[in-house]
Amino acid sequence: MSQAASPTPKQKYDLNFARWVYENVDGGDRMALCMQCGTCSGSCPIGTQMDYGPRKLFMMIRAGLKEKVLTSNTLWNCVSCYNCVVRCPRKVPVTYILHDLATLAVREGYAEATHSDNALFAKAFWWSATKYGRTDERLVTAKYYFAFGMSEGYKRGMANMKIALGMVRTKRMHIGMPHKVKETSELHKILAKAAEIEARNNNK
Amino acid sequence: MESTTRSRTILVVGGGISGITTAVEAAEAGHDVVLVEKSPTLGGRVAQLNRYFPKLCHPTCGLEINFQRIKKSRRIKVFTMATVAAVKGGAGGYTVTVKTSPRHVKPNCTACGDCGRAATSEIANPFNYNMDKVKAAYLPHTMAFPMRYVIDGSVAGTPEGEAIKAACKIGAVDLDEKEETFDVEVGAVVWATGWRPYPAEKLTAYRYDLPNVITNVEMERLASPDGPTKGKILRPSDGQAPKKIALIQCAGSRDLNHLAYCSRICCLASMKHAAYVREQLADAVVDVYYIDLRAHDKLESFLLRVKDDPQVRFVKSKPARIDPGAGDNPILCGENTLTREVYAEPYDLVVLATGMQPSTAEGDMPAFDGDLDDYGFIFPEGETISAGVAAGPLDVSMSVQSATAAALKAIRATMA
Amino acid sequence: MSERNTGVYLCSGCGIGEALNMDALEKVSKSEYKLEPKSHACLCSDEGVGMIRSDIEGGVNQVIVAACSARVMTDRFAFEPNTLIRADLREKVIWSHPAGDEDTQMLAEDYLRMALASAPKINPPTPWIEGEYSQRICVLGGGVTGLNAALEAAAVGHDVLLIERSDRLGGWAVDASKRLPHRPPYAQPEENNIADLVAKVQGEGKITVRMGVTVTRTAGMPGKFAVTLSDGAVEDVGAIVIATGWRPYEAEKLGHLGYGASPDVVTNVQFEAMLKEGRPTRKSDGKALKSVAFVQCAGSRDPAHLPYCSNTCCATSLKQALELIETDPTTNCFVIYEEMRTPGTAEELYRTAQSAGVIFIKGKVKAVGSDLTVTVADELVQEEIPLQGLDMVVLATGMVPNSTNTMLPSEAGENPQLHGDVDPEAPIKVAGYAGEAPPAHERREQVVYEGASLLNLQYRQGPHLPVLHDGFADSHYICFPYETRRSGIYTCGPVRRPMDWAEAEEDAQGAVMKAVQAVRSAAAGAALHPRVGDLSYPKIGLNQCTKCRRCTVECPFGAIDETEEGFPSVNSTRCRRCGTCMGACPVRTISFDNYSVESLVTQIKSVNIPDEFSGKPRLLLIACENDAVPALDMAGIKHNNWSAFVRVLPVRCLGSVSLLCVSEALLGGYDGVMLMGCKAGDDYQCHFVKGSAMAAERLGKIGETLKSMMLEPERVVQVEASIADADRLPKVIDGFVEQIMAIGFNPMKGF
Amino acid sequence: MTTKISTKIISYYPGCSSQASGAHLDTSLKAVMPKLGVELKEVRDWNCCGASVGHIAGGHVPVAALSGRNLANAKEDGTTDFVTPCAACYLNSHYTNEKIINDEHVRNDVNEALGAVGKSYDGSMKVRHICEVIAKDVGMDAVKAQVKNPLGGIKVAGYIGCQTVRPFAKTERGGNWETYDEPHFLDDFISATGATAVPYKKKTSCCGGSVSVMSPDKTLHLIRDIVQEAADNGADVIATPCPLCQTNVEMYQGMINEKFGTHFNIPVVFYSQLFALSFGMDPNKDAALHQHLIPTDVLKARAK
Repeated sequence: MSQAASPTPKQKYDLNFARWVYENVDGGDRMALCMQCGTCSGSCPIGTQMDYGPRKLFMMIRAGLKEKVLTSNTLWNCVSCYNCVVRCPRKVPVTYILHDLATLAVREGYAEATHSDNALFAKAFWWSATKYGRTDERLVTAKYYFAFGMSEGYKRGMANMKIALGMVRTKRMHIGMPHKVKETSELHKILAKAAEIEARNNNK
Repeated sequence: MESTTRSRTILVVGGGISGITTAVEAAEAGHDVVLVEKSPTLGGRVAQLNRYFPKLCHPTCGLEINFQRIKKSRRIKVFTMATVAAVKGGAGGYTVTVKTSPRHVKPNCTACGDCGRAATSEIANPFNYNMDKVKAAYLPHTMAFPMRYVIDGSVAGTPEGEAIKAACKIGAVDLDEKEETFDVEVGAVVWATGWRPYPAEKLTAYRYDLPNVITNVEMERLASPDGPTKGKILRPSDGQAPKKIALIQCAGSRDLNHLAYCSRICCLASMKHAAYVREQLADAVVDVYYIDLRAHDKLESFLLRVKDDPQVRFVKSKPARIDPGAGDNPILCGENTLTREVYAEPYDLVVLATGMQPSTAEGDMPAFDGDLDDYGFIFPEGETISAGVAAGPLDVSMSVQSATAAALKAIRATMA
Repeated sequence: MSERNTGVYLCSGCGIGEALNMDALEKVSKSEYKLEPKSHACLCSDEGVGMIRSDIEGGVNQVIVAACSARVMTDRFAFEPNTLIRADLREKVIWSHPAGDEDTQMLAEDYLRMALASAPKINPPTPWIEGEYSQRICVLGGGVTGLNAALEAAAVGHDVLLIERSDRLGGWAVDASKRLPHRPPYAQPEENNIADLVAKVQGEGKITVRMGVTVTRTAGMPGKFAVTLSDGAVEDVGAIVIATGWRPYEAEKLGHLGYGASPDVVTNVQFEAMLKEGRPTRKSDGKALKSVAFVQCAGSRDPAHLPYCSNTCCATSLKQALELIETDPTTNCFVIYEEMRTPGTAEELYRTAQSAGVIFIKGKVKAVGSDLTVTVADELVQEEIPLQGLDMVVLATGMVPNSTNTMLPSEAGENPQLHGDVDPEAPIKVAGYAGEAPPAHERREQVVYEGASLLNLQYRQGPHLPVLHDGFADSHYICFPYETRRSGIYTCGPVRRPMDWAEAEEDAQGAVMKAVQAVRSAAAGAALHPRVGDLSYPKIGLNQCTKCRRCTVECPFGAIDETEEGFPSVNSTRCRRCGTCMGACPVRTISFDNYSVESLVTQIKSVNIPDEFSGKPRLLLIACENDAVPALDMAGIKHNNWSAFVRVLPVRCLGSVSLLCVSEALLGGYDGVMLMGCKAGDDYQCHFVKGSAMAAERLGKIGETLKSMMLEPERVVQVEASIADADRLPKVIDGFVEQIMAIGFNPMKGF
Repeated sequence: MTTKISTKIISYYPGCSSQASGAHLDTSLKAVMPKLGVELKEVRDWNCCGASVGHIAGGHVPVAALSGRNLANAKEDGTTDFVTPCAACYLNSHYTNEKIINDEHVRNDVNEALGAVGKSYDGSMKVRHICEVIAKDVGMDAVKAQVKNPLGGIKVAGYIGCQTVRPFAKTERGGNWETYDEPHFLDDFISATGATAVPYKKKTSCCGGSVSVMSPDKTLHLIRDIVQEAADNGADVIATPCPLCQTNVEMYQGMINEKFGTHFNIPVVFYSQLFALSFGMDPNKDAALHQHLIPTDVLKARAK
């Protein structure tokens, strides 16, 4: 997806944002085929917790309501179950589109996005994945919890302490040095290059 | 192959409303017609309908007229339990191989019913979409034409079979009857092979396996005086009259995972079903779940008539799935797209408006060697003549229109 | 006709022999009618039929078969040209009444008597064939539908007269850009091939094209129509196909959608013409179109305008949007709709338009400003949204059928016209049964037709082709879409139903199919639908005619005209043989060779009427053979029983029932009479349009007659029956028997 | 008796969870697969696939590059099948592989990134879920042939979760090996061990995935329903192929009991652990039944 900032509609049904989404969002081209039947929002396991749901979100994209779309909690409540994807009568890859819109929202710095659980978790996750080449659930969770700030982090940590200890006891969470790939430098070279390409793509 | 002998005879494949229409229209213009139907009687799907929209009149009325026309005409030769095995030649001169499967009852049957009384075992009743049973020796239905009994092959070689044979005073029972094939020379072939309901079990999210989830064609039988419930709309699980019914539109249609096209008739058929329910059950509520309500031309007024009923409600939503609920009540889950409400609504009975799939879709028509479109319809073009739903998703009136046109095309072809 | 020689054949098969006393039945024929019957254990067997055939060779020319219902074994008992009379001892006797029962036996004997009694009154019909018949087919309208109709008729060997009121062929298609998709994969607009079509027609030798003329009068009947053109020419044709198409709904009436507010608010028809000329620009300032809104249902589906859906507007807007996007992919196209109607394979076009970027907004248009701001109550975004910066607004106006020619004033003078449907709010008025016929305007429903009639039919019942409530000249019958109420005249294309190009092409073929049948049947003196091939026709004994005009008024098909002297004159090839005229005639001087008041009354009278001391009432059930009789048959097939006191008399249509049948029955001692026929009213099921309505109308007047006979009016009733009433009718009949028993026996008995 | 199977070598990508929450899946698979004639050749120096959140912080090319490196390494190892037991790893690796095949931009970008260390990848590996390999390549007869200790009488609810079958199981490139709503492979696995697969309609209901890890408050009710139906249908254990499902459904039962007043305590195991047990292998060393938060005594008791 291009990271060049997406255009902001000047009025309702200004199609510049919709067209940008069609072209730049993974699966966006098929989004044009949405006929507003509601199957996606209806088949979502936690659709009730979404403010708009994918179906209405897509209509709002057409209507040019960019800000509402990128601050929508719908982006963050996707559990990636892919029910909507396989049931959509128009074969719109809903999940992929939501993932990319989420990424877009974070990139364009909408607070609702950058402060979402997912964004913080993703940050922690990516840190571990790229630093060590493997994700260390223990470090990721810790980093994630404390991303909410000291006290909140502690609260969340304690809430799950019982589980955490259990995991440790059953050797499903290890203490000590994190697992990592052998060729860390090789991986870092690849990722650095990849980041460079990503940036280059964006300024196309 | 260049045919030398020209034939003015027209072969019509399929004895539903379209095939019947093509046959009588061509015959009444002076052409001989061979009508081939794979089931034991003519009438096809419309014979299984309770009533037509928008007049709520009975399809058997029009069938009676057409059957009379066939009876009066000396030009139409009808073969039931017959299919077309092969077609050779070209316009003006075809050699068609017809294959008949055993009826186990000879043409001299008088439909006196003695065999039926002698039969003891029962088989699923195809006329009622297997919702009830019939004796192994049976008259397909009271409007059956030709009015002759059918004996199920299962009784052949059994004591019951012998008893049935013995019961027939005029020796019309032939349990040893075998499949037969014969050729006919015709000048034109019209494909009026019709449709079948899209298999509801393929709509896994709609849980057709639940007792109180039925299809629209089953609803027709439930509402029909000759149906499994003698015309009473009752839920299969407990035989109780439903108080809250959901009609789900586009169950398969307009869905790239199933039928990519719109079946055209389902919306109006569901309006008809709403009318059935409200006619019988004064306090029942009917909820119609839809994407777009499609009522073409004057049928709009039928839609409006149903909309006037406060006990028929409309929800713009394609339900996402059905969950099993307490008391065998299916729970409809989805999003109301006009209110954004995500609902989980229990119903006493859910009717899936499954679409029409051409009988030719699954390639079970070896004799037809022309091109099918992506959906399996036979697009009428060049030498290929198709009529009714074999050509596309049409309602009855449009099918008859198409079939009447096909008769003229066929006459042209014989003159080619 | 040679000396009548009647053979009587009784069947004892299918349990008849076990349930009934065959000897007693034979005796009825022998002693009462002096006809020696032959019995057989299975009359429909080769042996049984062979017996009858050898008798026919031996001189028998009228066959009475007392066996099963006339609806079965028709291929076995087929002895044309000899007349065949069938008495139903199976379905209507032994299958619907207890075996070995005295009353069942009496019932069977009476049915045999009815058959025997009618025999002398039934003659083999001699068809009406007179003079020259034209095989030529007249096609009215030179648009897509008419051009196809002309080519199709020519292709099956008929000469064609093609009449177009304008001075060019092709109709709207000439001003249209592309066609809607109609062939697989149904996804893309198709090239407009109207020019080739026109060329084909002009190159076809069998087709005579007359442009710039209209039809000023049409006289005659199928096979013998004389069509007069505005230039005075008179043309003989055998059948007429009306393909006068449609016109757009008047945009001037769509002010609420902004029409007139700006030159850049146009109709889909105007926009189509603009597209044909290349990429359209703003009418106001010639600027390029960057943003266009298409407003659906502009007039259609609006009770204040057109109550119906015009079918083609949705797909047409999609096509027009696609044509814009094709020439400039950056064009913003908005389709504002309430229900997106792309039925059948047109769903593909919907998807094509979506993937091309067309935006669909579901909701009602609240207002269209002169600056082209369209305010929409957006139902999916759930807010009212002003669509701004539009360059053009296209109103998808609906189709109005050209069932009249609005370019001409309506015919001079009063042209009363029967409405296409029997309207309950305006019951059909027929001449009273006493005194003078009321004036014409009281005698008929009035339907004000805008403009001139298309054919100016010189029919007693007016110049117009009856239309349905929505103004389309469509059939009332779902199973028979080409049935009009003027024999030999068929409609197709958008004048029949809103339809697109491809459907109209096919519709033209269908209508031509019917026209071909019409000319061929006419020449053979054979009836058209629904009594296809019936050779009988109404004969009127003018010496007895009182010129009461009831026959001319009541004929549902306008088959009977009036001579200068006011006598009825039958146009036989217009006639559908329902017998409504026969039922209407107060002096019963109208009859068919094989069907007459007399043939009915003799059957009624032939029944044995026991005296009241027997405790056995007799009721007459006059049943329409189209739906009621089959329903009773099926009741029999299901072994549903009903009272054995009832005698069923099948008739062609309740419209053919003369009140004389009823009064004769009561005078003859029947205790009650029930007329059973098809549904009347808006959704009528009568196969002859208004036969059952006419019967009801007449029955309404029998009250006085009954009073004068000192009889209770409750003794005569009419009930509606559908063909699916096999379970209901026995109850209805038994209910009537109880009702009559409650009233008591007919005091006339035995007089 | 044992049926002789020709051994098939596949590249095995265990995924990060194999070294933590999903360790017991890895252990049991490594124990049983050789018996089923499949040699697991671990992808050389494999790295994280990016999972379901990587793109948010990382972006598309880096995430694709992660899978790209794994696939490239596997390719260098000279195998044809890139097989993983983890739903999320399967989803990401398969998706990236498809992109590399079908989208030349992605193909070029990934190869440019890999090029930084002299690697390249052309999309020629077949990315598969290990359950597909067991269901299609191995087959149930081969599994049954290994069963020395049938688990007769044990009632198991087969819970598959989402990403093992959605969205790829019913696609051509995905091998068309299962349906979305009514997959049967897991019940086949269970039955093969001699255990009883109880009727279970929540087979492919969602456990909340990573959202459950992040914000269980949003999704606990989903897990409750999943456990509830298993309980209602009398299951002794729940079996699953998905490491995240296993963790979520197991570790949150306590929290669910607190929140909804239920009394769930149903062990949640992997099909591979049932295999190991039924193959008569060591309940801990091979089946790793000791690595559960909810004790698996009902199974351990059946160890031979």
